Amino acid sequence: MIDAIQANLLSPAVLFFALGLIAALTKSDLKFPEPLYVGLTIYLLVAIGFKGGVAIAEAGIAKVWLPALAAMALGALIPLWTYPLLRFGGKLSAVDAAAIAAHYGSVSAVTFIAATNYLKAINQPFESYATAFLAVMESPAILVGVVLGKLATKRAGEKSGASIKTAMHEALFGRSIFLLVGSLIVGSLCGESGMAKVEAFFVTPFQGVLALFLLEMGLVAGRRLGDLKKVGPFLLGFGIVVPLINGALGVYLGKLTGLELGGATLLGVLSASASYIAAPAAIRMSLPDANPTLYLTSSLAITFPFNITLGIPIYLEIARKLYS
Amino acid sequence: MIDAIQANLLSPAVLFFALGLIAALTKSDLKFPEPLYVGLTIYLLVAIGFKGGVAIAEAGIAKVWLPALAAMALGALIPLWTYPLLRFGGKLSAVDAAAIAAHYGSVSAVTFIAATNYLKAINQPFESYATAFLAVMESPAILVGVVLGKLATKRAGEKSGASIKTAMHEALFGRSIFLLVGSLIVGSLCGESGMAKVEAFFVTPFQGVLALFLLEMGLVAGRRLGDLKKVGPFLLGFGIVVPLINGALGVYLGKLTGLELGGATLLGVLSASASYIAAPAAIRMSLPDANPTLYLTSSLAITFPFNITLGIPIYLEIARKLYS
Amino acid sequence: MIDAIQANLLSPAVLFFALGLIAALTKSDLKFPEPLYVGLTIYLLVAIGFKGGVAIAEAGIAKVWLPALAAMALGALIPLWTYPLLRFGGKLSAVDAAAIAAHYGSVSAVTFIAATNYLKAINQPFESYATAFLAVMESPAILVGVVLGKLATKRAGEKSGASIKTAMHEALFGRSIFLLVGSLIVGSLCGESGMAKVEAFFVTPFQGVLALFLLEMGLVAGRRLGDLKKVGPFLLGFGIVVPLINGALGVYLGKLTGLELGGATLLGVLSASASYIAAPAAIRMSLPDANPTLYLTSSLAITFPFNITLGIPIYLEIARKLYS
Amino acid sequence: MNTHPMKLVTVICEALARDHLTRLLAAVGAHGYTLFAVEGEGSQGRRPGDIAEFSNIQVEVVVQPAIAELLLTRLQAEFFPRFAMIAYASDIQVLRPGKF
Amino acid sequence: MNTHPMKLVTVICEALARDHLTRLLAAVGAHGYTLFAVEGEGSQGRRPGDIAEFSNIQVEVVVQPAIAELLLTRLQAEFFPRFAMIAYASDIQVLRPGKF
Amino acid sequence: MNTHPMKLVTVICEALARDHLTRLLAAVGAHGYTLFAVEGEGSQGRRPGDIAEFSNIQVEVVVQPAIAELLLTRLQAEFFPRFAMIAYASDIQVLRPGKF
Ligand SMILES: Nc1ncnc2c1ncn2[C@@H]1O[C@H](COP(=O)(O)O)[C@@H](O)[C@H]1O
Ligand SMILES: Nc1ncnc2c1ncn2[C@@H]1O[C@H](COP(=O)(O)O)[C@@H](O)[C@H]1O
Ligand SMILES: Nc1ncnc2c1ncn2[C@@H]1O[C@H](COP(=O)(O)O)[C@@H](O)[C@H]1O
Ligand code: NA
Ligand code: NA
Ligand code: NA
Repeated sequence: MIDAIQANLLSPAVLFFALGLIAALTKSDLKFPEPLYVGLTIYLLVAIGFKGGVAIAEAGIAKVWLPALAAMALGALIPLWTYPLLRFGGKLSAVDAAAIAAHYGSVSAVTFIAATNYLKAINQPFESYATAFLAVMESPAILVGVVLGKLATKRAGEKSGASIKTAMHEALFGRSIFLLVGSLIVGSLCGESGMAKVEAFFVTPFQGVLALFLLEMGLVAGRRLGDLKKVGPFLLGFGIVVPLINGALGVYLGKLTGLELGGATLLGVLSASASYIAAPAAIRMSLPDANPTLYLTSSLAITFPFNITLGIPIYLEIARKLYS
Repeated sequence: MIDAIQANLLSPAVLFFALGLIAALTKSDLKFPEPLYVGLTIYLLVAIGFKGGVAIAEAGIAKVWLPALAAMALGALIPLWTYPLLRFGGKLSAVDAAAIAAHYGSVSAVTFIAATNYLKAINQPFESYATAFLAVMESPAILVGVVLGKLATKRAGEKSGASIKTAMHEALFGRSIFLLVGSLIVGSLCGESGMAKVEAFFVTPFQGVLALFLLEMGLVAGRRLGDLKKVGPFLLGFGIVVPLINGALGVYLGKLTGLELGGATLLGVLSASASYIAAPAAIRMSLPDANPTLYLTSSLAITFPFNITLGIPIYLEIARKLYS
Repeated sequence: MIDAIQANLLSPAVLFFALGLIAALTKSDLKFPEPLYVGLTIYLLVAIGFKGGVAIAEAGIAKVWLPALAAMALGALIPLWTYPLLRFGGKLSAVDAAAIAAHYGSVSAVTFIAATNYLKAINQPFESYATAFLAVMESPAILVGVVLGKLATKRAGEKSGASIKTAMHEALFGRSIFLLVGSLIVGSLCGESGMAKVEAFFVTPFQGVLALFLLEMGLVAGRRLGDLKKVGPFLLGFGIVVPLINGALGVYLGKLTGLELGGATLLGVLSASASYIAAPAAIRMSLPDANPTLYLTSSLAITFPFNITLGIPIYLEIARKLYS
Repeated sequence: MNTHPMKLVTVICEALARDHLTRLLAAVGAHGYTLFAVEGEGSQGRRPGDIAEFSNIQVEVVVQPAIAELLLTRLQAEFFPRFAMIAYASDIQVLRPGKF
Repeated sequence: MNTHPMKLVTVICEALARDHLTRLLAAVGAHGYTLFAVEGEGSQGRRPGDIAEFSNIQVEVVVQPAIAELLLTRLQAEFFPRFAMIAYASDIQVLRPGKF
Repeated sequence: MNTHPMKLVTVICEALARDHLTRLLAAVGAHGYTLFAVEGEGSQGRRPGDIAEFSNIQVEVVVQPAIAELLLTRLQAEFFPRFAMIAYASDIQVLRPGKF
């Protein structure tokens, strides 16, 4: 396992992530302008979606639907067990507990992408259609979290239906989910012949683009590190232990639903990851009373760096144990 | 022909275009920031220009000048037959008729690029120096259109000379024509040895970049679809039938001037395409009384999608008929 | 030598630079939006840094430290001989002389990158770890220049210590030096196995990206050409003759410290190049009384174009003489 | 020349509020608005502007005084409690009063 | 402190008018201007700001009251009929009146 | 509705002055600021805005009148001699005076 972790830590992607963290901590004036961030995000989502779609076309929907359904269910269930933990274990307010729970049920596309890269780097085969799980796991947890938050708070004279509708719209039609699902469909329509045409842009340089993007993510996460003291020790532990548990759950469910070792690892990674773009946007609109410092810091400054560096090789190790 | 159309419809480029249309229609918040749009445009124009220049250096100017001259003449003549059609057939005001005629005489670089991509995908050889026709066909129609509009309107106390000069400047020194012609010259000076150096950036990933760009063009065109009802049934028909006629004219002229099947198809595509960046900018400045909704909607929301999806394979089919 | 110069002048990179100059001179509305400029800069610095780091890991620090130290010393010494020349030969004010001296001691990363590209194009091998010299030569001259300027001016009641600290911070933690040094370290930690992963993004398309970037640099330099008359004939001569002297010094020092012909050429290029981003930023903050028109025009509109077109092949020729 | 007094209302708020805000502008009867991305710092921390979802927008709207009042009232009631934002009004002079 | 009254004229218009506008500013005697890209919505529809040629700019110029008047008059005569735009003036206080 | 008079201070300056300026804003007691990139032209030439290091920023800060005065005084003393810039104050009306 030490080997697996070291291989990950010395990959360009993770080292550039560390460089971004250092830039933020040393207050270097390095920053990525927003259009560059958007461009890199669009590229990564379209590339991973397209590749996943081609893989679905190859594998056939028959192989994909069961683990995809399981992934969705897992996403919806994670908030149900993390909410009471946050509420009673962490003594957080109901709305904050619901908000954080939603983030940990939802997923981080970049963590997923980094994991596929890691598996490729160490020559561990995996089911490319796992991107489908990424696509279906983003929304359910957000909806569950918003419902939890609304039930728990019920502000005087407020119609919680409207908030849930807002969250649903954000969760289903937000740009990241749209790009991912759309590219997945495009990829599945094109198949291998379409892939041949765009491979040189969407596949060959992919790892390098990811490394550059993780430099920016290091900057973004690093700027949040200053808030660590505001979230307290409970959330710090939560942000590391809960992903480990969810990761193991995901791997196990992957095995149950017939995935190979690689695919199960990826389902573990998804389950362990916490959203830091789609969920914050939806929660901000639907549960405005929840404190963004809490959910953003835990998902972006604790769980994201943990998964990128140590988490991914650990989930693989768990899968190896389970499959051996 | 059904096969040719289907091959086009299932290519990544066209499917991403459709995805962009859907994003606009479902009011997804997906959008490309302006610098990303500019970056993609610069890349596409420089790449196609450079490639075309290298091809001219290979083929020799002797082969290029005659069809290039024919292309220019064709661009200048199209407004002369479409203007009366718009004016009397469509009962449009003189200035609107002139403006729209200018757009259909001028060309769309993206349509041309998509056509070269399509030909490459189906292994149909073509003369790479056809980019020269793209370069020379952008401006003449705009000048003719502005003159037509000025003659027809003559506002009290206005010096139409100034407007024509403005249009000329826009048409000749606007950034797109400058980039295209400049890169063409650079390419023709570098030749194959220069190409070897930059091929991995300007050629290999080109098709993928185009697919990504067409996603954005789908968004842009899709936002205009709401204006379709404002332009009325005449322009709707005009935007589809006139490209078919111009396309056939272009193919025929290509054969006359000695092009092969592939090059004639591309001349047909250019002839059929309508400008939606250079012409609108020039017309807006020179014929401010023309209604942008009419010329933008017909070129961007009718003709551009038609050409990208159905038109290109149809012009190829016409060429095949003519050459068989 | 004529051959070497011609090979350089007909390369895509230099021709696109010329195209940018022409665009600026003809007042074309072509421009690169700032985020695109930033994106290209980040890419180039990260790519060159990473590649250099991998090369250091291969070569071992033992080979690198001596010429790197020499490079640093050279950077620090150049202002000491150019300052009196500017002050007494050019009759410039003390603060302007110090500012310009700082620019010519510091370096231009783009000139360095263009030189590596040129060497690669003509199949002249060079030590890839020369990027380390680029990294260490940016700051020393700036510090020396600021000290010179402060000693010479000493405004009433001003603490020159603060200014030097500001300059030091700019020079050491500015984004370009941070990216370069950071990527160098990342590259040296990853080594060849990391390179294999990101090569398709950071190496293969590099030359093409550089060509596109030089188009923008042509625009930037071209906009400064109008200021040439403001700087007078002395600076015009200075901007060409001093690089030739510094270039020869650099090549000679490279030979002394054991570099091969290629590496010595690159050290010559660095020594000859003048900074136009890092130094201006630092000098603007630390020597606000210095006139930006003087130092920006000479480094950006005289020395930079000279080096890109003629200088680089000349420094190679000097090296060839010295090594033959 | 004949200028007419009008009110300019400026809103600086987190970008996520964009759709809500443009809908409110239409609801109170504004005939147009202008919008751009900004960075900022305020009581709810720093917003660095590299990720659209976490950054700010500035919205400027020219309206008649009565509409400005209505707009500010509704902003105070519906937006201030939910969003990181500031809003202010100022006096301007326009040429075509009928346009606003 | 000694501040001096001056006028700020703000113009929001389609980006294509840029060169015309900066030439007009020079012609009426403004000593400088500031410019940035904006999105907007108005009587001539929505301008989403992803294609420079179809989008808006906001131009701000600090001038003496007499020049503001002249500028607005010429904008009304020469620009309002041709371009999608709005323009307004407001009162500001500056420190170095000689600069404007 | 109950609006309160406040001052808006606008600073347009070369981007390099950014850190100095935000430190000054904190020092005089401003509770926040808003910032964006702009192009411009003035007595020190044209700033085209494609290279961040050579371009301009516009900073807007809402403060109480006394702080506006202090800010302008210090800008005049410490910034005007060093940087290409302009600064001006204007009157605005806000709803939550305690915020500024
Ligand atoms: N005093 C101020 N002057 C100018 N802008 C401000 C001020 N206070 C807040 N802002 C802007 O309003 C946004 C939200 O403010 P806040 O809710 O205080 O965090 C900030 O990010 C700034 O862009
Ligand atoms: N009432 C308004 N308030 C603020 N900006 C406006 C207003 N009306 C128009 N604009 C801006 O001016 C541009 C042109 O307006 P119009 O000519 O009405 O389409 C719009 O795209 C907006 O950016
Ligand atoms: N009269 C003016 N109106 C608006 N902005 C100005 C004016 N003068 C200068 N500026 C802005 O302030 C910056 C610095 O001005 P200057 O120091 O005069 O070069 C310019 O680049 C413009 O962005
Ligand atoms: Na999760
Ligand atoms: Na045409
Ligand atoms: Na140097």
